[in-house]
Amino acid sequence: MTAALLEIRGLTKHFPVAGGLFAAKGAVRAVEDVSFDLFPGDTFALVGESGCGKTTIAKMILGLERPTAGSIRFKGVDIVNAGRTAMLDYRSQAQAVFQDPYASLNPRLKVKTIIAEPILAHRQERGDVLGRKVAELLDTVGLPASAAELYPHEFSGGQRQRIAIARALALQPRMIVLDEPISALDVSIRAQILNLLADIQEEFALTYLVIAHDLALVEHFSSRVGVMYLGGMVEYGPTEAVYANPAHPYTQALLASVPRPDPDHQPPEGMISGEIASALAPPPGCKFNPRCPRALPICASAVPTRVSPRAGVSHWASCHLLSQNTNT
Amino acid sequence: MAEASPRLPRGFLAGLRGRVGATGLPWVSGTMLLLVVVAALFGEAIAPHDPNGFNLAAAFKPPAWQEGGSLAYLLGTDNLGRDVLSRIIAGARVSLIVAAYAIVFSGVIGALIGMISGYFGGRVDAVIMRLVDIQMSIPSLALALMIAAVLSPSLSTVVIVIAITYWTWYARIVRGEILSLKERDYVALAKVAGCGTATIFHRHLLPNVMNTLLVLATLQVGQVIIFEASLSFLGLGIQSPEVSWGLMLADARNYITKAWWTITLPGVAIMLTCLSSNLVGDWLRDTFDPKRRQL
Amino acid sequence: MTAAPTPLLKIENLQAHIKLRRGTVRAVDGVDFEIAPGETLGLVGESGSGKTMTSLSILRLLPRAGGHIAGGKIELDGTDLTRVTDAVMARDWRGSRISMVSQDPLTSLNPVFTVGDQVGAPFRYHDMIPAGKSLREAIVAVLDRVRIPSPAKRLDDYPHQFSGGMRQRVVSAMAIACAPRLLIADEPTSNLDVTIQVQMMRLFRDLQAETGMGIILITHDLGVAAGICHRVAVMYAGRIVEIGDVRRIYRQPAHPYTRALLDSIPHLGQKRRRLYAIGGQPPSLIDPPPGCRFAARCPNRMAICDQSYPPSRTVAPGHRASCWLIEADT
Amino acid sequence: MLGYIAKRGVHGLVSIVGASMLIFAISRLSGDPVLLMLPPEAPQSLVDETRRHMGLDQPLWMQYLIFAGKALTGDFGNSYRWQMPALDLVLDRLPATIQLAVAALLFSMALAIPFGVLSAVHRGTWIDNFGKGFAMLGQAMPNFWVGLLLILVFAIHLEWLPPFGHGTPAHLVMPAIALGWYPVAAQTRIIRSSMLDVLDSDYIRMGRAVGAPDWVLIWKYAFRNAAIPLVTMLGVYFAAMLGGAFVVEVIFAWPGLGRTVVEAVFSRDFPVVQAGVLFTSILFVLSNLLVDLSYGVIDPRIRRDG
Repeated sequence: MTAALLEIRGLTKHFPVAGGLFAAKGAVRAVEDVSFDLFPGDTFALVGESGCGKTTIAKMILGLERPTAGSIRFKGVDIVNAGRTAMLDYRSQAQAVFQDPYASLNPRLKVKTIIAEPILAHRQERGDVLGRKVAELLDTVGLPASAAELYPHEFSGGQRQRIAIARALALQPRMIVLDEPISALDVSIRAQILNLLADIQEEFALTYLVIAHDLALVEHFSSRVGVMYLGGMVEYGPTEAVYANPAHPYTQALLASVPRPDPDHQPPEGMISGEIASALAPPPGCKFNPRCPRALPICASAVPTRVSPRAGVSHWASCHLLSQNTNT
Repeated sequence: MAEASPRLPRGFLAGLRGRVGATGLPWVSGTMLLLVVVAALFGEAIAPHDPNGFNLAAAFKPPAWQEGGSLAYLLGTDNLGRDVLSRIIAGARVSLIVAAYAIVFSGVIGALIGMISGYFGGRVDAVIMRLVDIQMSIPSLALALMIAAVLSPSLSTVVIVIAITYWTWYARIVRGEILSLKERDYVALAKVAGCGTATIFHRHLLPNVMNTLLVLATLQVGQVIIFEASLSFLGLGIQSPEVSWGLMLADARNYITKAWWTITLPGVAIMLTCLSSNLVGDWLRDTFDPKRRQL
Repeated sequence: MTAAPTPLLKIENLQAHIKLRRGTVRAVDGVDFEIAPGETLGLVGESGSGKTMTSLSILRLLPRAGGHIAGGKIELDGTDLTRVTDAVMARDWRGSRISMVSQDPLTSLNPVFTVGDQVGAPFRYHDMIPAGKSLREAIVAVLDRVRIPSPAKRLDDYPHQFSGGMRQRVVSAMAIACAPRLLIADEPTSNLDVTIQVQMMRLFRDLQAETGMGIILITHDLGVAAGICHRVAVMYAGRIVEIGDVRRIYRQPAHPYTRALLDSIPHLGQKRRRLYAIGGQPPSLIDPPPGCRFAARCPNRMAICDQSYPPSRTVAPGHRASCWLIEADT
Repeated sequence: MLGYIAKRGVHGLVSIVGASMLIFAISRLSGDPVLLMLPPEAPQSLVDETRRHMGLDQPLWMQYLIFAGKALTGDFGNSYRWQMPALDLVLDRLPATIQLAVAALLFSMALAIPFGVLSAVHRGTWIDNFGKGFAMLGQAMPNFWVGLLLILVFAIHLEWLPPFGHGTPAHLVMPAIALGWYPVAAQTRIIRSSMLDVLDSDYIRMGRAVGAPDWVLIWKYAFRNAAIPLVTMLGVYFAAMLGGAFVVEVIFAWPGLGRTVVEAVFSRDFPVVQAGVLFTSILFVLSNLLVDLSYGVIDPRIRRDG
C-alpha cells in the first residue's frame, strides 16, 4: 500500500447556532469524527444525501472552512494550521471544480484571465509563455484557443465546466476535489465531461476526491467510496466491494432506492422509513437507528464501531448488526 | 498577455452602448446635467447680470413672457431687483460643489468602511454596524442643526455635515454587496488558486462594487442638493452673498403672494437637476443589473 | 395500456413560443400526443427540450413576459383549452380538473401563509368541500391521504417547519384536493433525496390508483420515468422525437437520440469503461435548423436529415418515432 | 422571537447612548460650551456657577458622565427663551411631530403601495411608466418647496386650506403631503421590485394552478410577501420623516419638535437643541423597535425561530 496522499483523522465541524439571549445555544453537527485516506491515482467518492456533510468535508480539505477538530495531512504536511508558504505550496497541488458552471466563473473576466488565475497567483509564467500555456490547457479540455478572449456568458454550461477544469489543471496539481462536477449539466453533456475527467486523470496522474449524490455515477466513475449519513461515515471500501455486498443498512437502502432505467425494476419496500433527523439534535447512538428497519435496542444507545465484513479487503461499516455477527 | 487589470470589461461598454438607444431618457437627463455643470463652471461668464446686483427700480419684474416682463430679465427679478436667471445660474455652482464634495467624502469613507466590514465580518463588522446604527439614529438634518448651532453656518459646514451623515448610506450598501459577493463560487475558487486578499479584492470584488458606487453616487446627487437647499432655506446653510437655490426660496418666501416666479423657478431648477441625476442613476442601475437587462 | 376508447387529453400540433427581445423562442414547435384516463405519460428530455413549456401550455400558465400559444389544439374532455379565456380557465379548469405539482418544494408553498390556508385554497375557489364536512375537516382528510403524520396538528404550521419531502406532499394535497382529471407533475422529485423520491413515486402511484386520474410526468431522469410511466414521449428541441409503451422505449428504442440518451447514463450494476457522449450542443430554438433537429449530433446522420424534418412513423402498434432511418408506414 | 427583540433592544440602547455621546461631542466642538448654555447677557456669577455645575474643570469623559447622569434624571438644563426646563418643552412639542411624521408616512404609503403593485402587475404598460414617473418627481422636489407650492395654490389662490397653524385635520393635510411625498419614489420602487419577484415565484404560479382568482393572488398571496421589504424599511423612512419635519414644520408653523429646535438654534437656546435632537433619536430607536416587532407578525419565519 503506497503512502496515502491525503490523511483525514477525526475530522469534525460544528456550526454554532446563535440562540439569542434567552434561547439555548445549539450547534449544527455538520461533520462528526470522519477519518479516511486518499491514495495517489485513486478516485475516492464521498456519497450521501443532502445534509450529510460531504460538501463541508470538501471545503475543509480545500482550506475554505476551519475544522472544529481533527487533522488533514497532505503528503504528511498538516494543512489545517499550515503557515502561508506551506499553504501556498499545498494550493499548488490541490485544486477544485465546483458544481455550478455559471457561478464558478467571474462573468466580468475573460476566459484567459480565469484560467491563468492560479498561475498568476503562484507567479510562475508571464506574458506569451502564459498565453501559450492557456491555449494548451484550452486544447486539453477540448476548447479552441480563440475561447481565451471571450467572456463566460458566451459559453454553454458544458463548455463553462470545461473552462473550470482547465483552470484546475493550470498548476499541474496532484489532487483535484470535484464537488458534484456534473449534476448541474444536461444528461447528454454529462458523459462528455465524465470522459474528459477520466482522460485527464490518466494523462496527468491525478487523484480525485469526488462529492456526489448519484450512486449510478459513483459506481461508474470511482474506485473507492465512502457513504455518509448525517455528518458521519457509515461505510467505506472499494467501489466494487461496497456495491456488490453493501454492509450497512443505509447503504443497502440507498442502493435499492436508486431509480433504474428499467421498467420492470420495482424498489423493494420497507428498506428505510421516515425522514432524516435534524443535525441540530442528532439521535443518540447510531444516527440511522430511527429509520433503520433492523435496529437493535443497542443501536439507540451505543455508537457503533467499525467492523470489516470480510478480512483483508479494506472495506468496513459502522453497524452493530455486523459487530454482533462477528463476535458471536 | 497583460496581467488582469480591472479595466471596465468589454461587456460593460457594450452594455452602455446597447442601452442608450433603448431608453432615450438618459439623453435628455444627460444633457440637463451637462447644462448644470456648464452653469456651475462658467457661471459668471454666461449669467446676463451680476447675481447680487441690486436694482430696486426693477424689483418684482415678472418673467419676460408675462406682460410687464422685459427681455433684459428673462425670468424676472426678486424683491431687490436681482435677476432671477443669473442667480439660478450662480446657484448651480454651490449645488455642484456640495454634490462633488459629498460624493467624494462620504463615498470614499463609506465604501472603504463597508468593504472592510463586509469582507472581514466578525467583531469588526459588529462594531462598525453599531456605529452606523448610532449615526442613523439621528436624522441628518437634526445633526446639521446641532453643528450649525455650534459652528457658524457656511458652505464648509454643509459639506462636513453631509460627509458625517451620508457615509453610512454607502457603508451599508457596499457591505451588503461584499457579503453577497464573498459567498460566490469564483471567490472561493480564487482562494483555492492561492490568490491573496488583495488580489481577490482587486480582481473580483472591486469591479462589482465600482458599479454600485457609480449608481449610488448619481442617486446621491439629488439627495445632497435637496439637503443643502433645505439647510440654506432654514438659514443654516449657505449664507449670502453666496447664492444658493435654497437661499433664493427662503428670500422669496415672504413675497409668496406678490411674486410667484421667485418662489417657483429656483424650485424648478432643483427639481430638474435632481430628476435628471436620479434618472441617470436609475438607468445605470438597470444597465448593471443583468436580471433586468435581457428581458 | 393499448389505445383507450376516448382519450382524456388530446394535443394536436401544439406550438408555444416566448417573445424575447433577441427573438422568438419556439420552445414547443408542433407536439402531438394523447393520454387515456388513469394513464401516466412521461415527457422525457433535457432542459430546453420544451417538456415544461408543453405542460404549462395545458394549464395556460406560460411565462407572463412574452409566453403565448402560437398554434395547435389542447382538447381535454372535448373542450379545446386554447380557446378558453383565462378567467374561465381559473374558474373551471385550474385546480379543479387539471392540477400541478412543481419541482422545488422549498418555493412552491407561500412562506407567509399556513399550510392549512393553502391546501384549503382549491376547496374555497372551486367550492368543492365534500358534503357534510367543514373546510378544516376536508383539509385534514386530504393531508392524511398524502400521508402527512398528525395532519390535524400540522394544519396551522408554516411551510418552513416542514422538510422538503413533507412540503412536496403538501403540494400534492393541494393538487388532488378537488379530484382532478389530470395531474401535471413537473420534475416532482428532482430536488428530493433518493430515499424520499421513492416514497413520493409510490404516493403518486397510489393516488392514481385511488382516483383514476391521468398523470403527465415531466422529468430529465430516465430512471424515474421508467419506474412509474405506462407510456413515454422523448422530447428534443421543442418536438417529440419518439413516443410509445415504456418497455418498448427502454428495450427497443427506435430513435438515435433515445438510444444515445440510454447509452450516456450509468446503469447501476452494469459498469462500462466509457459512457457514450453525444457531441455538440442542442440547436438554437430561435431559428431551428430546417431538417431533423438532432441531425448535427446524430451518429446515423444522412444527407436527407439536414434537408427536411422526418415525419412521425409507426415502429410498432402505439410506438412511433420521427426519423428517416425508419421505413415509411407499410 | 424573544431573543430577537432583546437583541434589537440592546442595539437600540447602544444607539441612544451613542447618540448622546455624539451630541455631547458636538456641544464641545466650539470650545466653551457655557457660552452656548447661557444667554449672552448672563451675569459672570451665573457663568461661573454653570461652569462648576457642568464640571467643566473635570476631564472630558467625566463631563460626559455628568451630562449623561443629569440627562437620565431629565435635567437637560433650562430654556431661557421659554423659561422652562428643556425636557418639559420637548415633551410638550413631541406629540405634534409624531402626529405629522405618522400622517406623512401613511400618506406616502397610500401612494406607494398602489403605484408599486399596479406598476408591477401591469409591467411595461403606461400605468407602470406613469407610476414610476410620478414617484420620480416626488424624489426630485424638496419637501419645503412642495409645501410652499401647496400654500401658493391651495391656501392663497383657492383658499381651501389654512396656510399655517395646528388643530383641525385640515391643518394636517398640506404638511403631511409636503413631508410624505419625498419617500414615495423609493417606497414604490421597493414594492414594485419585490412584487415583480413575488409574481414570478413558484408559489404564485402554484396559486394560479390551483385556480385562485387574480385579485386574491395579487392582494392576498403576493402582496403579503411583497410588503415585507417595505416594513423592514419603515424605520428608515420614519427617520426621514423626522428629519424632513424640521423644515416642513417651519413653513407651516407646525408646533412640533422640529420647529422648536430650529428656533432654539437661532435664539442660541442650546439646552433645547440638545434635548430636542436626543429625543428625535430616541423616537427613531423606539420606532425601529416597533417595526422589528411588527416584522415578526407579518413574517412567520422570524416569529418561530427568531
